[in-house]
Amino acid sequence: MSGVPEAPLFAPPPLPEQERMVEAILFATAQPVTVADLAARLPHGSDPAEALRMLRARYEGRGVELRRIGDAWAMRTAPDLGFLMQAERVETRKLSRAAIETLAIVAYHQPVTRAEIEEIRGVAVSRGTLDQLLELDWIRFGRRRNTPGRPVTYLVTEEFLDHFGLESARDLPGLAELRAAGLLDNRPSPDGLRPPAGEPELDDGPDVDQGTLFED
Amino acid sequence: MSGVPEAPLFAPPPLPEQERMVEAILFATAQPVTVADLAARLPHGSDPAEALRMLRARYEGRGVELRRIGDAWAMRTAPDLGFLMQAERVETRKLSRAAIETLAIVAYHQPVTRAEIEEIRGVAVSRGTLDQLLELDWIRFGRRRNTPGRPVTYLVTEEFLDHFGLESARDLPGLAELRAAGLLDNRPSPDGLRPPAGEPELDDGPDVDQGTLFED
Amino acid sequence: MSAAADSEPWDETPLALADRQAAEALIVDVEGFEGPLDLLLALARTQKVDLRRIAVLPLAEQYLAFVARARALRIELAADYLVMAAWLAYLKSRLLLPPDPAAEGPSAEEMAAHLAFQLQRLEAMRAAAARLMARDRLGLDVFARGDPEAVQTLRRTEFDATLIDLLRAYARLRTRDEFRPWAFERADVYGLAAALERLRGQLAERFGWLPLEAFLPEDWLGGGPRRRSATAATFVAGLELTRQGRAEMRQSEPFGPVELRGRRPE
Repeated sequence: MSGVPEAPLFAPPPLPEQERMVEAILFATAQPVTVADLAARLPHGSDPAEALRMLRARYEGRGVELRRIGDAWAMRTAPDLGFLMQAERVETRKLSRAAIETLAIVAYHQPVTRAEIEEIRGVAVSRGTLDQLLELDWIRFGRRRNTPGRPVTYLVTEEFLDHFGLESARDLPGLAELRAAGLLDNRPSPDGLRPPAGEPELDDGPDVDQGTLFED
Repeated sequence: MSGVPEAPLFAPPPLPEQERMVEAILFATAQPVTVADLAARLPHGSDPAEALRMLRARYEGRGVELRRIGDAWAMRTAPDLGFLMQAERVETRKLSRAAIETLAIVAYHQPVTRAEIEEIRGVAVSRGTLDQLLELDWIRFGRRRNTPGRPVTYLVTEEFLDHFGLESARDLPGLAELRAAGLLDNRPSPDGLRPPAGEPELDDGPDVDQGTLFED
Repeated sequence: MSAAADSEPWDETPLALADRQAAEALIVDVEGFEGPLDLLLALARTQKVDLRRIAVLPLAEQYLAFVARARALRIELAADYLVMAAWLAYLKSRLLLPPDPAAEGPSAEEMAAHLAFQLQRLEAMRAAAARLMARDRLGLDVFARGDPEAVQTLRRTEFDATLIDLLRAYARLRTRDEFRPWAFERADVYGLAAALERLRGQLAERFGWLPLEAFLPEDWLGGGPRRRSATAATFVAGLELTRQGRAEMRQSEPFGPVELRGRRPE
């Protein structure tokens, strides 16, 4: 009554702007939102019911629609497009410690045999662990090793690099770099521990000097 | 010719229908979706790039908008409406000044080694700084640099782009000016008597193993 | 305040105190500086000029004065601050002295220019970082879908692991036994220890002269780097056993075959 001069100051935003606001709120909120909730969040004097009506009309026939759930509102996929969401339902589970350690060893030491993995881990590697990594397409079989029993070797795959955002397995940080990045406990490293980086076996073998000296 | 009856069966849906599908897929997920993923989920023969173009135009000026993030696309609320979403705000761990500066250096100088970050900041990168940025998924390992020690390099990620609302690392604010001013050059210091710039890169080069052959 | 101080009999004390406090404030600030370059940048700002026209000589003097004050107050500065001080003192002397035409290496001006460049670059990165953090950020100003829809048709279990998990797992493995330094054996390198052990056993049973090749392990005979590695290791093992008096080695001519036989222990 007394506030005539102030009125413009407190005027609600124009309806199209209110509609934008309702749209953003419904999009970002995890639960359906009631008209009362909207009224509380919109600037004073807004008309959420009318904004909702406009928004609902706008989404008519679109890929998502405004749906009433009880006395609240939410955005939902249009029912006829439900088939697109089939791949969405993915249950994510953490890899077991055995699996992640085995994977790390393959990545750092590839090509590596099962016996070598066991030697590094200090415990046996179960068949299931390797199978799981193979099934995930993160490791694959490499060439057989030319040692007694001709054991099969394991390598990491392109999918592995893709998943972990690596350009190549050679780009994995070495121990010193892990420590520098804070990923290692602050314990002194025994001298025998060397970063494995850059010494995959595919290197062209022991150095040249030796070769020329002992060439047959 | 022989395939006349089958043809309609395999024709992609009309473009407006594809646009609806893309809309539904992008609304249904919080993560950016790549064009390749869209292509895989849309009916065969669809043109997700064109559907995205149409969709982007449709959401121009709305309460939510279509954003490009690297190779992927996502729906995000309009930045001017952030004030409505107080309840949805994610309280993030406060980043240290060192972490923020390190992040900026990685973004503007990528791919960049730890030694280069230290050279620019004039101080050693403390443990935990890179760790924190890696854990936030804002930086990742790039290729090793072909310099002595083959140091690991760092790059920014898609999550970084998403978080800071950038389409690509080329859109970093002020990038062109900084480059024009020569401030992104890797200018070597004129001599060995350079101002101290942190510790030297930790060396974990691959040159260590030859010795084992002749050790006692 | 100074008038009041003058009337005091021991009028030096308040001034000295103020001095001390000012200096201490700066030193306390050192905690807030991230290294000498950061401190230099803060000092440079007091020149109130565009960093591109920064005068390096007065800057060096400011820095040295700061370090001197810290020392007078017996406040320990980290080593890199002192290294920077030494470098700036050197730079200052070079800038003040007439250039030595015989001197090699970069001129004082080049060194000063590089320092100015480093300061500019650091300031530019700082400004960039501030601009970055001021952007509309996801989860703070801009929001993703709050209720992502997962239609419950296909249920697929996906195993996930992040790069950090992988790196931590590896780091854990490699630092597990601090007392058992572990060296990974490369498949194509035949180790000296293995060669010694093998040769010792063979020489204990065979006492006639035999060419070196006769002692190579069968699965290393294939050729290429593996054979070379085994040859080298066996050769060195032969030398070692000869030195110990357990074997003899001979070569009849340059590049001729190397022969080896065991020696009966006396």
